[in-house]
Amino acid sequence: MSVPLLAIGSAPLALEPLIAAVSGPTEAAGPAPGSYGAVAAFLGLVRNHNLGRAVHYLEYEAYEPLALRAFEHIAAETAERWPGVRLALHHRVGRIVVGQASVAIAAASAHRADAFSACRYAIERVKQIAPIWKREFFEGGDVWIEGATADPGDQQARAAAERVACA
Amino acid sequence: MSVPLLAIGSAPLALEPLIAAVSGPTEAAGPAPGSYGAVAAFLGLVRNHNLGRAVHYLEYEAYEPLALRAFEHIAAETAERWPGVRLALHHRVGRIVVGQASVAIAAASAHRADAFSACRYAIERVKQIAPIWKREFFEGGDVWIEGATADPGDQQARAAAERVACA
Amino acid sequence: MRITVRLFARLRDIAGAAELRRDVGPESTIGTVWRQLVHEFPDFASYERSISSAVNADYARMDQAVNDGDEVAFLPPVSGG
Amino acid sequence: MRITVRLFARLRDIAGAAELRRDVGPESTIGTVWRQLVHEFPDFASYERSISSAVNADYARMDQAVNDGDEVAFLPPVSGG
Repeated sequence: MSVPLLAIGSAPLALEPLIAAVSGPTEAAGPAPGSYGAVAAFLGLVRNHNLGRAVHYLEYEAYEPLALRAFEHIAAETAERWPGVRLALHHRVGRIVVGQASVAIAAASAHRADAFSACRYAIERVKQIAPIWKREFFEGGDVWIEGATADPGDQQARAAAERVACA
Repeated sequence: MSVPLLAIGSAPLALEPLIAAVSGPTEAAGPAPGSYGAVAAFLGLVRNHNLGRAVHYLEYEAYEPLALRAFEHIAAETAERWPGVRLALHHRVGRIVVGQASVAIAAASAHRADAFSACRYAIERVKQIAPIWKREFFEGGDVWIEGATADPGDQQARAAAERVACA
Repeated sequence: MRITVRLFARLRDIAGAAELRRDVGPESTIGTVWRQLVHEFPDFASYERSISSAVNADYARMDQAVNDGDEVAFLPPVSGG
Repeated sequence: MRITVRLFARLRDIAGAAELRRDVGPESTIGTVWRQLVHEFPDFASYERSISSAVNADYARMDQAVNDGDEVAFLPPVSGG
């Protein structure tokens, strides 16, 4: 069973397949199996509260072809900043109930510092530039959540993500 | 299926049970299910190379009762520094071959910054104070790896771990 | 020339459609299309400073020219993750 | 009084045993036990500045007193993770 490194879809997310994808045997051009000493991973979960509202569920929508390009863009940035890191990034769309995952990320590296930084950087960049939107269905109503203006060329945003990644 | 938050043993490690343990329903005293928005996780893997040597496998040994106390100590430090974070930490002992995991950590939190910091802090502290040793069996010999002098009261070491955790 | 407009999230709600076909004049840019839509849907105006855009599923700037048959997407501030 | 000594990793290899029973004098500390072992196993001397210790599976300092029946552990620099 093998999953793509970058994906967007409506199926529930799990981390194990991403971890296997980044740390397992690689294609001929990649590093030898066993060259990774660390995997850092992240799951974003739907919380039962947001801004004081009792949340029932979220609905995510995406501009899927552009979201995949955004993920490729993020993977390329990560590879440029942390050479040797392999990144997997899956985002779920559709209705996601409290406690379930909306995003899963895994980053494998020879050493843990780069794995942690790359993983953290990736989730920051997803939030900055991926064309994905969530609508929050809470006790008493619903609202589109609007965060960052998506601009992959915004170097200030990219620098902020690197700072937060403790790079 | 439920696993303890802190454990040491010879069985292969997987991350999913730890993630379920930190992010799933909690005991009566804990936070309500669904209060976590982020899980950061870490897997330490046996690498095929170390210091230029071709590694065959590692053998880990531990002073198990003290190692569990060390994990409790690390969990308490984490809870003190990042209130609301729930931590799971499992370490494997015995022979571990290249590509397999020696340590697995998961940290759940309302928000991702604390989850990442707590997870990173925990692995740093494991390396600093847990009474666990690895013997490296490489091409042509074997050697005990000796790292840090284990002193849970060393505040400089603790501060260094917090710094690395980007706290 | 004729283009397809893709709208997402609240922009889609305001317009009442995820996809529109619109005729635009020659030498139009993405910005031209946007201003035409603001005229049609006045509530779009509040996104003036926060909108971003794509052409044929690739990020694009507002001054980029559009061609016949292009798919032009307008992205309100994103909230993935 | 009689104590159990637990040794790990290379200390265990040097001593050729994971566990020793040793008699120690009254008012002995962990440090006393350690010096006795260094006398017995001269190669332990190189750990003088890097050793840490535990009594009855809890971290302890070298000046802590030991009691009859205690389990005293010596921990060379650790390398878990």
